[in-house]
Amino acid sequence: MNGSEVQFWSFVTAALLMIIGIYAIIFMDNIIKKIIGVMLIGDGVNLVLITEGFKPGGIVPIISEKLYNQSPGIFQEFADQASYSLPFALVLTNIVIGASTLAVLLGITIKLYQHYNSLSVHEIFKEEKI
Amino acid sequence: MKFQQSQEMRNLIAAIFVGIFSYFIIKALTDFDIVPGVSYIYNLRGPLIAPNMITVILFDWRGYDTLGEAFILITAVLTTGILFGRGVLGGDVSEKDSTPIRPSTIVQKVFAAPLVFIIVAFGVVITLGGHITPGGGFQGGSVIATAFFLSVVVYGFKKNVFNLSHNSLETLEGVGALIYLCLGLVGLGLSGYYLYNVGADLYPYLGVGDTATRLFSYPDSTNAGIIPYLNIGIALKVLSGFCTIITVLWGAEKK
Amino acid sequence: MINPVGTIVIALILGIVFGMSIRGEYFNKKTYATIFGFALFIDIFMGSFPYYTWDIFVELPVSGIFLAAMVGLFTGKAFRER
Amino acid sequence: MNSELIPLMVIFPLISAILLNLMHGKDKVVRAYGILAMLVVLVVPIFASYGNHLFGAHPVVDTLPQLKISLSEVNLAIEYNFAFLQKALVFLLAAIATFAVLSHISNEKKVSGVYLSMIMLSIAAVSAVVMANDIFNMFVFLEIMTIAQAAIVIAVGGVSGYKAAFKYLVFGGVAGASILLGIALLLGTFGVLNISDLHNSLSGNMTNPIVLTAVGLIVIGWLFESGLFPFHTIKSNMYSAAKPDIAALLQTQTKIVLVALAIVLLRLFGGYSNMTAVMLGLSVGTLIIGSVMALLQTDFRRLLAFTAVSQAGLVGIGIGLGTRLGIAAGIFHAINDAIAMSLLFITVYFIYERAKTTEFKRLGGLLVQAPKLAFIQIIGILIVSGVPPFNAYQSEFRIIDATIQAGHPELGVLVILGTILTFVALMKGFYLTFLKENTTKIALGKVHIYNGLPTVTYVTLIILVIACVGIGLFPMPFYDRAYSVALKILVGW
Repeated sequence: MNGSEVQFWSFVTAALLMIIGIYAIIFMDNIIKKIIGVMLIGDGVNLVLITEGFKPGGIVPIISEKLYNQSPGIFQEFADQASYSLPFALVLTNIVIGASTLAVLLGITIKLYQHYNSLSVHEIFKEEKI
Repeated sequence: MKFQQSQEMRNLIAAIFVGIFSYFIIKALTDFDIVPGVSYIYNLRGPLIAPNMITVILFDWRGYDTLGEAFILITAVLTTGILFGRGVLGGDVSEKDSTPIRPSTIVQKVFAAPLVFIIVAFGVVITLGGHITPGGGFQGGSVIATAFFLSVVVYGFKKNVFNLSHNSLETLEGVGALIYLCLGLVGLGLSGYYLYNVGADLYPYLGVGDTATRLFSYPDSTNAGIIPYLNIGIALKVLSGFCTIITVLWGAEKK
Repeated sequence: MINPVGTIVIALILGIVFGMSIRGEYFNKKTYATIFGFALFIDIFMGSFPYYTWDIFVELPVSGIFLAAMVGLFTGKAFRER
Repeated sequence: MNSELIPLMVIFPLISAILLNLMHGKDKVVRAYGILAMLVVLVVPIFASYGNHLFGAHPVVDTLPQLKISLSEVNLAIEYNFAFLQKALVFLLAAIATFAVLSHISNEKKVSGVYLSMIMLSIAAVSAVVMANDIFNMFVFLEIMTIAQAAIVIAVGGVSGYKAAFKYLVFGGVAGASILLGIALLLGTFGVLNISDLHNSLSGNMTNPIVLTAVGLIVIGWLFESGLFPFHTIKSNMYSAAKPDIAALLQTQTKIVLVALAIVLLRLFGGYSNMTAVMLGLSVGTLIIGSVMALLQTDFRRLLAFTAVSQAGLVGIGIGLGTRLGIAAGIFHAINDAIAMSLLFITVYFIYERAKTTEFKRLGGLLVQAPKLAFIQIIGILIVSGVPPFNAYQSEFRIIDATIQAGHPELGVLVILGTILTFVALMKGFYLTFLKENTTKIALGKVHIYNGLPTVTYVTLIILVIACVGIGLFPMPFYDRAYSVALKILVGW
């Protein structure tokens, strides 16, 4: 596979991850599975961002000492070769957001399980009126 | 409408929604023409600040986003604390830790304690090398938190290798976040811009001689400014945040 | 971090901070031997990993930060046990 | 133009949040610092001068051919805008938050530092969302706001709070991912994150299908964050599970975020008539469904929660019209309604604190015990229903006017219908609480509702009524500014 094909299939994978996540949130009965769905959607978005940063044939956006000493002051060559680094930084942020949401959701799940002794949505949200 | 009925109707609507959503997502993502955009400028100017572009974006160009990110973690940690009784309205409720100590195999017991040492040291390396190599505060902090998880899993919470109480973890987290906030305030005070990268090359202004300059010579000849210190603050915060979350969730009473 | 010395000092401080919070009861001669063996191996394997090279006296092919953090951990643990 | 006080509106609450958390347990220190911090939070937006703030001091840079961007220059740093609208919204938020914090400090026997720190975090997050001129920064702080609001509800304790917070976080996760995917698509297509730059890039690319998807995704996020139609039950669950004085803060935050995000949407995608049509349609749905649902409730808190949601729909109608008059009236109504609904929530807070319940079947006959409270509440009901001397009248009238000017008089009829339904629902609540004979003889006989109340909260109510009357009598200074904001949105920032 060449670079752009990798990119294409990566996007398709991301879309599938998101769709599976949406499916899990809507149709699964188990709370844990719903939470996994939320996390899958977040991962899908992360994959979209990572793939946007991907550059076919590019290098890691860390300048080496050699490249630095070659062109002090002007880093045209490095910038031409390096992958797009902004999406990677955004992904780091989103990973932490996902981890935080996951922690709180799991905590609430423990509490709900202690109260209802069940993880089924039907059981827990039974009295809820629409 | 009762729950059961509404579920059926909801499922129908939801199926249609999922279909439409899938169509649009796949359609949008499969014909996507990517523009480098500002990333290119970041790559072009970034090497003047520090060699690792991602760290430069995280802590310099968009350092304020990272501040927000750190605070999401703090919010989540506090929220987990609230869930298990710390700071609820009407006084704290403390749940007793009733988790049994799990029996571990001899291999786990012999190797866990040495591994904890090595993982912590490795986490420190990743944190401090964050602006030159892949790594940084988040990664280093998570690695150190892994050591904590490992010792909790092997030795149980009460007798784990680290003797970190909930309060000391909270303090560590507060210190980490305050380092970040106050370094930002330094920039605000000196230049008028919050999170201004203050650490310009200080050594020429110190008036030290030639020997001293060689003694302090910096291998990559750029100056990362406050970025390493921000990394340290973030590392402290992330590691204590994750440790607090695992502490709280581990202590949840089983019924 | 302006220079390798600064990094090593900070690694030492962080090591001491974490070492202060480590309980002593799991450590005996065997574990210390394991730690030293592992640490030496990893240290040489990492080489000058975060590229802070110690070039004042002699070019050492080990990671100074890792070594400093290890020393800090042991120092902190010793402090705590005293 | 760089104003140094602008970041402090976010940074100071964040510092206070950490300090309050560290102080948790030391009762007197928390009380003293809480009051002090709220004073600073109130004062900073007043003294901050208008302008922009660049984080990290990275100014605008000329673009290069390799960027493939059609702009002549792009912003590198995160930028904050601070103008009259931002000042008004941040000050409104700070004021309502001050009331919430003071009510917590003066009413609870043991003050919770963690709880106050959560309130601080939500203040900081909403202020950041209001001021941010960077779409990703806005997303990050929206996530902080979501988790902090969930924490505020969780802190009340009880399973209903957990359930509300669970739903809120699950849907919040999906909505956040949806916004982020929209941002990712925009970033991939145009390569910039700054809203002004995106606005300039977008102006020539209105038919790009990827942009259309991004619009849809961000609109979904907007609907969730402002509690409009498909998500109305989630928000109303949150309001009714929280303590009523904090619910006042929560609904204020929702309306502020509604306005802030809608302005971003209009600035970026104002050219898409389909988007405003969707916004308008769902807002109308929210108004009608919210007020009908409010009529059906058997609990005063839930009734108010649905009323708050339906009023958010009213704000959405104004903004969704997409005309100058509509946007101005919508923004104006958001401010007015946040004040008025806070007033109602705080009156219900009194009942909740004394009777420990707000269910209608256990309440009744409170008029004898609390005549002043009844008087204030009836004023609040009149304000929310849009009766002339008060502020909501001025804005609701202008929304109806805008619907007619925009050529949709039928929407005006719907707005009037919704307002009437709201009035009926609120009057039902008032009747069942104050006028109906108390059959259950719940312990209210001994407790005098008004007499036992702390003066702080009482003064809060008076201040809110005065604010409502003041804006109602002199609406023009506010409305004119809102109108100029609307002009700026439509013509260019």
